[in-house]
Amino acid sequence: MAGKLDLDPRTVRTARRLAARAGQPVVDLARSHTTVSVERAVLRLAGVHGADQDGIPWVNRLVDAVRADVGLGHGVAVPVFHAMRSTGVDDITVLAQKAAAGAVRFDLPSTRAESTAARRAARSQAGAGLKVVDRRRRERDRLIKRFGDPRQRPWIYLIVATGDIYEDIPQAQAAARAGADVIAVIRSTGQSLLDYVPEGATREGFAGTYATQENFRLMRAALDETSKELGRYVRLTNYASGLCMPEIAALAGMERLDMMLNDSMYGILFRDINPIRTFVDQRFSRQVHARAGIIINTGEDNYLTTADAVEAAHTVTVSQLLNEFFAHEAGLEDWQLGLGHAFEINPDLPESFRLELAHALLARELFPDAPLKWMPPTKHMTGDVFRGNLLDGFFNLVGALTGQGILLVGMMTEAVVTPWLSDRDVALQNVRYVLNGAGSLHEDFVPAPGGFIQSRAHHVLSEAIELLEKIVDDSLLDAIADGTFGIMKRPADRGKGLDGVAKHDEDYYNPVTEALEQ
Amino acid sequence: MAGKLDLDPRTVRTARRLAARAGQPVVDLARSHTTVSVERAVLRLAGVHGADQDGIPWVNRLVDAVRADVGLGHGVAVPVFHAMRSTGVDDITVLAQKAAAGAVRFDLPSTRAESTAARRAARSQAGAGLKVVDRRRRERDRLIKRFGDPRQRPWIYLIVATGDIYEDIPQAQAAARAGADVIAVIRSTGQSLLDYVPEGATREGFAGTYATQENFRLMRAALDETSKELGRYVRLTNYASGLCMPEIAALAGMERLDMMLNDSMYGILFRDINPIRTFVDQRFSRQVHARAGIIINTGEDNYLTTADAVEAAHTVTVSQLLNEFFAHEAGLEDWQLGLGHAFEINPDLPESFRLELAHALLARELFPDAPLKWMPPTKHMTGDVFRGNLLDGFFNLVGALTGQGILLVGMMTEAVVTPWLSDRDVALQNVRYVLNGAGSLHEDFVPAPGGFIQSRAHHVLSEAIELLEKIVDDSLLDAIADGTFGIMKRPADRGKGLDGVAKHDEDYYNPVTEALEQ
Amino acid sequence: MSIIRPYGDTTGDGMVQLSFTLPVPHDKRAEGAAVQLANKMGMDPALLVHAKQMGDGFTFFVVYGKVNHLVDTDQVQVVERDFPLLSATEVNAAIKRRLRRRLNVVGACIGTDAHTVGIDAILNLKGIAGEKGLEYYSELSVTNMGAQVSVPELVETARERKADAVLVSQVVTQRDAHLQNTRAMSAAFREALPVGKRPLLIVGGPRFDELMADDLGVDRIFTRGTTPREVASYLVHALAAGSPTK
Amino acid sequence: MSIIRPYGDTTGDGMVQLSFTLPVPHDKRAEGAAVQLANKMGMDPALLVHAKQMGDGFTFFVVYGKVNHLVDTDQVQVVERDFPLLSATEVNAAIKRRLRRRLNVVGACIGTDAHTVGIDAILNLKGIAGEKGLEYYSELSVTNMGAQVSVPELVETARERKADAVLVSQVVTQRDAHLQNTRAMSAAFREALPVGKRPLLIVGGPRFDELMADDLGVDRIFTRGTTPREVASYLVHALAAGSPTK
Ligand code: B12
Ligand code: B12
Ligand SMILES: Cc1ncc(COP(=O)(O)O)c(C=O)c1O
Ligand SMILES: Cc1ncc(COP(=O)(O)O)c(C=O)c1O
Repeated sequence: MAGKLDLDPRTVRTARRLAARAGQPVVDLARSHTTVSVERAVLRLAGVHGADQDGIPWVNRLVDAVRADVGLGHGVAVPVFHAMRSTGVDDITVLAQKAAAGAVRFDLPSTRAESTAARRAARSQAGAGLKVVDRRRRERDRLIKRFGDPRQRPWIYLIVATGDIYEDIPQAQAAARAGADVIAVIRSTGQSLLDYVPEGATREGFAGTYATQENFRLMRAALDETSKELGRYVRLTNYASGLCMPEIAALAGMERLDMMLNDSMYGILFRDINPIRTFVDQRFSRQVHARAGIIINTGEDNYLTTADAVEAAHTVTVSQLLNEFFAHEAGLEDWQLGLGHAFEINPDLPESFRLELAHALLARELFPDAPLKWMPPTKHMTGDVFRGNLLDGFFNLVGALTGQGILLVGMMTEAVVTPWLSDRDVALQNVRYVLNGAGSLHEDFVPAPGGFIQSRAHHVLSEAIELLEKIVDDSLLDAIADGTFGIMKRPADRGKGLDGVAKHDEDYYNPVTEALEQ
Repeated sequence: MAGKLDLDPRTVRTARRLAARAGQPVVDLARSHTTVSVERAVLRLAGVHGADQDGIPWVNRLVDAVRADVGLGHGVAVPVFHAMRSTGVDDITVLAQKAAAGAVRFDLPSTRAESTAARRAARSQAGAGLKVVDRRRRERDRLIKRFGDPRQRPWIYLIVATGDIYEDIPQAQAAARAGADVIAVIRSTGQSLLDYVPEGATREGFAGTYATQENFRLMRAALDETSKELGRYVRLTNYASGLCMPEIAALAGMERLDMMLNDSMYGILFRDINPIRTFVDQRFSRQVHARAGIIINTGEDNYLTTADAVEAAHTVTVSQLLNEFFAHEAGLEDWQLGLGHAFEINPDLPESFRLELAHALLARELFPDAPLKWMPPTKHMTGDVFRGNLLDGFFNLVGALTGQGILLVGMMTEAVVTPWLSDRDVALQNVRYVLNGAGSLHEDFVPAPGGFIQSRAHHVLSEAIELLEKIVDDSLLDAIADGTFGIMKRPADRGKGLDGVAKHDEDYYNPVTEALEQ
Repeated sequence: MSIIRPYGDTTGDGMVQLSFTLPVPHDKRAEGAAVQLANKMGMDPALLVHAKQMGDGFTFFVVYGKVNHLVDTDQVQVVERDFPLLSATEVNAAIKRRLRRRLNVVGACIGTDAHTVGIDAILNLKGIAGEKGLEYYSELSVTNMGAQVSVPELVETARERKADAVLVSQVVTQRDAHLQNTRAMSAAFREALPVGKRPLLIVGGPRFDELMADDLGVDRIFTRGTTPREVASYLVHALAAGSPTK
Repeated sequence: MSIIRPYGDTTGDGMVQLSFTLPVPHDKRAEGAAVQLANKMGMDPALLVHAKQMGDGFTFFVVYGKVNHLVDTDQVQVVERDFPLLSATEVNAAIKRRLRRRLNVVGACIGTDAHTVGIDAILNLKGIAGEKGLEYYSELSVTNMGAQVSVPELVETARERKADAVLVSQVVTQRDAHLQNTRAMSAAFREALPVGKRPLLIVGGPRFDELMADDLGVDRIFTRGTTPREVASYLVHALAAGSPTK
């Protein structure tokens, strides 16, 4: 596939080097801070589960209690395991319940020996959680071996979004039978701003279903059944995004989700979550994904719903380069990078289709080993469903011509409703037609040397480099504050969840990070 | 555009030579026969018009009377003009009326001088008709100069088919305003088998409107208005096909139609019209079209509705080569050859889209100077209108990628109804999207050397050559009798209209042929 | 349960999609008119999601919404296949046994309709959907008259060939051409031949309503997706079942 | 004439297209059920042109046909623009003249809805469709609270800023989220502030029904394709017309 754009490898190297320089300060920030959600993720891996009568997870109650007593800067692991030892409680969830009742007071170990003992206990308990994650990963490998991978690229990715896990399950199974390789369960509109992960099976989401450990488990089990029936491993996706991204990553690892929406800036830009909170949560969640063998999907497609897809094309490239840098830094490998981009150019624009090809091919050639997630038209979809299905067909064709790895299937009703059963069927038929009839057309697609497509790609890449230079000079946080991405202005000192961030004290200890960075 | 298939020019020359050899016997047949409709066409050009109370045109009554008295073999011109002189009637329509009433007896001039006089009179009167045709042609040239040609290729060709000329007119005007470059008024299902041309404005067709001189005039006038309004000359198409093909060609010439459906074998195969009748009528009608500057549209697309579009792909090529040979022989120039072909491969077939590209490109490169008429999917259209619009989009894309000259716009309701107003709007929007967004994509479309598309095209061409060799050996009439084209078996001694054919006597005289062959 | 409702993405939601054109230019009133129509059709709420003016005086609308009608599947009237589906061998055997002669079938596409693909699929050897056509059945004698056959010709041929069954195809439906032609055909047979001498009349085509047989004066209607075997089995059921001869 | 009918290709033909899913597997009975629904919707004849089973227990249908309902355009209820469309200069002048101070506008996307493109199009300088947003108007003081704003926050901010008008956007409509959120919002304002002190309440979003203002307890609803100028003109009409001060 590579080589159609005749990109200069030196230019590409420059772009990557600039992205690393632009990203490094943010990595440094992430390495020196923690958040309530990172700490809760540690405790979830260490075995805290369940919720109180109001649905607030015990893990939240526990972290809140520790924080109230000793702050977050030391990490919660040591105070918690120190308390386990001193109170003699040996079930960590029970400790959380007692803490919630005000029956435990947390402090830091006063001796080196106590401290070492607490760290050791924490390491061992959190390690048990990571072992579950490892087991799940092996299980996935085994099942893929047994059932097989999809026969074709791109993988076909379909959304279910009823809000009710028990409606979602049969719809997801039907979608898989109809050809979906990946099922994503969209989340309820409100969840990303909840600073806790809801518990149990849920039936009352708005335009999506809550991401809960139990919902994950139910859907994964259902899709395992369907995978067996179909002789093809059907992947499951959810969102490690929003205020609880680290915890959701941990739950995803423990319940064998296969892909997670996980972007370095999405929460900042589109949920107005504080930038620092996001970057800290991001790094941890990616470390977990790396360990769990989960493919991440980044969210550059979203920028093109608020910014213009032609004008802002280079911001997508910049963000992809940053996402790649952050991902590699967190330990993710190239095959795990479902970098996002989208077919969002105004279809009335002359040459719109060739512009889409240029952009999609640029992403393909910049990231030859990443699966790339190709997102369908949304912004320029209207209630004209006949036109909508046509646009989706041309979107599918770009996917096939440029070798995208994951094809999110567009719905003709995009501007109307969350997908109906029949919408998915019409959409899959569309994908099948295009892949079946024109899936190998890329062999005959050779952008004219120096022609429209090549020039456009080169131009976008040079704009991306210019922007990266500017970011290196000013800082990424400033760029975000200025509305560089998606025209959303998000200053570093504003946004939700900032109060959940703490700077590491010198003795900060996190057994999970420790294990993941080994 | 040429050169993408790497066709061997020698092979192409061989194919053309074989087509000429296969076609020549049929030309000889056509040159030595006449038909009632050829003779009526002559008289129409000579000025016979109107119809009796039952709607039977005077020209039919006149030819029938002549035939009853002296047969057709001498041509009607001499007996008619001889009778004009001997009866002293100087209005030819009046003569027809008298003849119909049995008040005139026709015979051949008995002296050489009378004969010369009759020929001279015939030449002059028929010449007046041809002058009208010439005037119309100059008028078209002038209007095209004034209003301009469509800005883009392919020209966009739309159908109206209400059955009522007064509903057709506003729909045609609306279609032109919405972007149609060519309007075709579909004929009522029954007309092709009528051995006369109905008269006047009509409102009661089934799935189409009668082709009458008055309907031609009304529609052309309406489109002239719209052309002016739009600053773009909107072309009008009808059918010189069926039992009255020569007359309709003459009427089209006199009413400035711009394109005519006119195929050498369509009537034989799909209307069960006698092969000899058809070939004789064909040659004359094409001579008229040549003179009138009318672009013909051939009907190869139809074969693929009864035969399989992959298996029978080479029969389309063979027929195109034959149509080309017959057309050139009749005096048509390359720019007048709207050779037909169609997007009719089963969309469920793997590589269906690339097969379509191969076939369409083969036609393009075999006939580089012909406009080529690209016909939309019909056979594999179903009541699933969402899928239908998608297929039409990919059909449009093939049209753009392979430089087709005339694009007949497909309708999502193909399998349901004759087009609704909204169907045309949806369809034009589809065309616009594809041409606007991907109209220049052909620059980047380079069939892989020796790859799927090239091999397929070479294969079809070699099958076409094989078939032509067989036809040269056996004769075209036998091939038609054997079901070679469209799997329809049509022996030369069967079919409708054979009784309207007559062999030329030695003194056969036709002032129109004479003029057209000068 | 026999009561069902349309399904968008949740059981019972009643959601449907509708599109149509109104002969009015696009403005708020036109949109209101579109919603009024949807309401009259039982859609409530009716969500107007697309409106586009075409030319001067027409607007195309797309509406989504919930219909409040219930569908009672118990009330559905269908022409169920009320005869067994036989193999070719069984068909031939039954005809031999009961008629003791070949069964004569005359087929045609009548009126000005020239769509022969459908009737050919039923009659010609080649058949359709992997099934051979009626010509393949040794005990059926098939005359396929082709397209654009006039009713008098058809009646004449049926008489000549002593047709047991006449099979007529009609594909063009504009201005109800198929209904008119079928009625003309059945009337002609009624007129030309006395009861008992009249062949079994069968029509087919993609847009017929199978329930209309009586109304059209024919014995049976076949529609979209018919296969030759179904037709052969019906012929046996109607002509070669019960009594030994017709 | 005020009575119209849908138009397929001939005046008065009444033709429409319909698609939907029924929760039944595909068979003849299912097709009959689909036709029954179309008939209940007033389509007669109803032509079932496509049926496709999806999974085990659902079938998708496409139906074409003639509806016999008449549409009476005189009966159509629409919220016509009952105020003049002003230029920015006129808007500013009117506010200056009548209020003698800047008019305070607070906007937000409430509930869990995070779709800000619509409200931003109305409020932000950039605007939409070539028109500048309300921030461009010198006599309007705009506070754009962004997305996922809770109702108490909104009320609080409106109070602080002495909002003359509160502009709320709602795009997500699944399970009637937009209606619920709007009702909650208007109720909170009614509770928090006495009549006369309460700001003008305006909601907007692509799927609202403009006729529901009373029902939702708001003063005005704007929907698909609204432009900032319309909103500005309405603000003048509602707040800076008539009397010199509010
Ligand atoms: C192929 C085709 C043609 C071919 C026909 C070739 C031929 N020799 O048959 C050609 C190109 C010649 C043609 C021409 C025209 N066509 Co045409 N054609 C079609 C097309 C694309 C497919 C029809 C078909 O072959 N279907 C496949 C067969 C197997 O299906 P079927 O006919 O339904 O048959 C099955 C059943 O219905 C049943 N059945 C059918 N008959 C019978 C009879 C009996 C006894 C039984 C038991 C069962 C049975 O069994 C069959 C097998 O399952 C359709 C569009 C479409 N996609 O449907 C338009 C279509 C039918 N044509 C149409 C029209 C208008 C025309 C023209 C009149 C246009 C014109 N004015 O020039 C011309 C003229 C034809 C004429 N005089 O009748 C319209 C009809 C509109 C309407 N509803 O009234 C259609 C729907 C296209 C459109 N939207 O405009 N056409
Ligand atoms: C852009 C977009 C997004 C962006 C939003 C970015 C942003 N900052 O706004 C992103 C990618 C973040 C997003 C996310 C989601 N989205 Co979204 N999104 C869209 C999309 C593609 C376009 C919406 C849009 O921007 N329209 C353009 C603006 C200008 O139009 P408008 O909103 O109608 O506004 C105009 C008028 O309505 C009016 N107006 C609007 N508000 C107001 C207010 C006032 C006071 C006034 C006077 C006028 C007014 O004036 C505006 C200008 O004319 C639509 C699909 C579509 N094509 O419509 C889906 C859509 C709205 N999204 C949808 C969903 C479900 C979601 C998610 C919930 C999915 C999920 N579970 O993850 C998420 C979460 C968002 C959340 N919590 O709310 C659904 C809603 C389904 C429904 N009907 O309930 C849609 C329809 C897509 C679909 N079919 O599933 N989305
Ligand atoms: C990276 C990412 N996270 C999350 C979401 C979904 O939003 P929410 O976090 O509100 O579920 C998206 C949007 O599709 C996304 O791209
Ligand atoms: C060459 C040609 N003639 C005529 C027709 C139309 O048929 P009829 O002659 O019945 O009008 C077609 C079909 O589209 C055609 O391709």
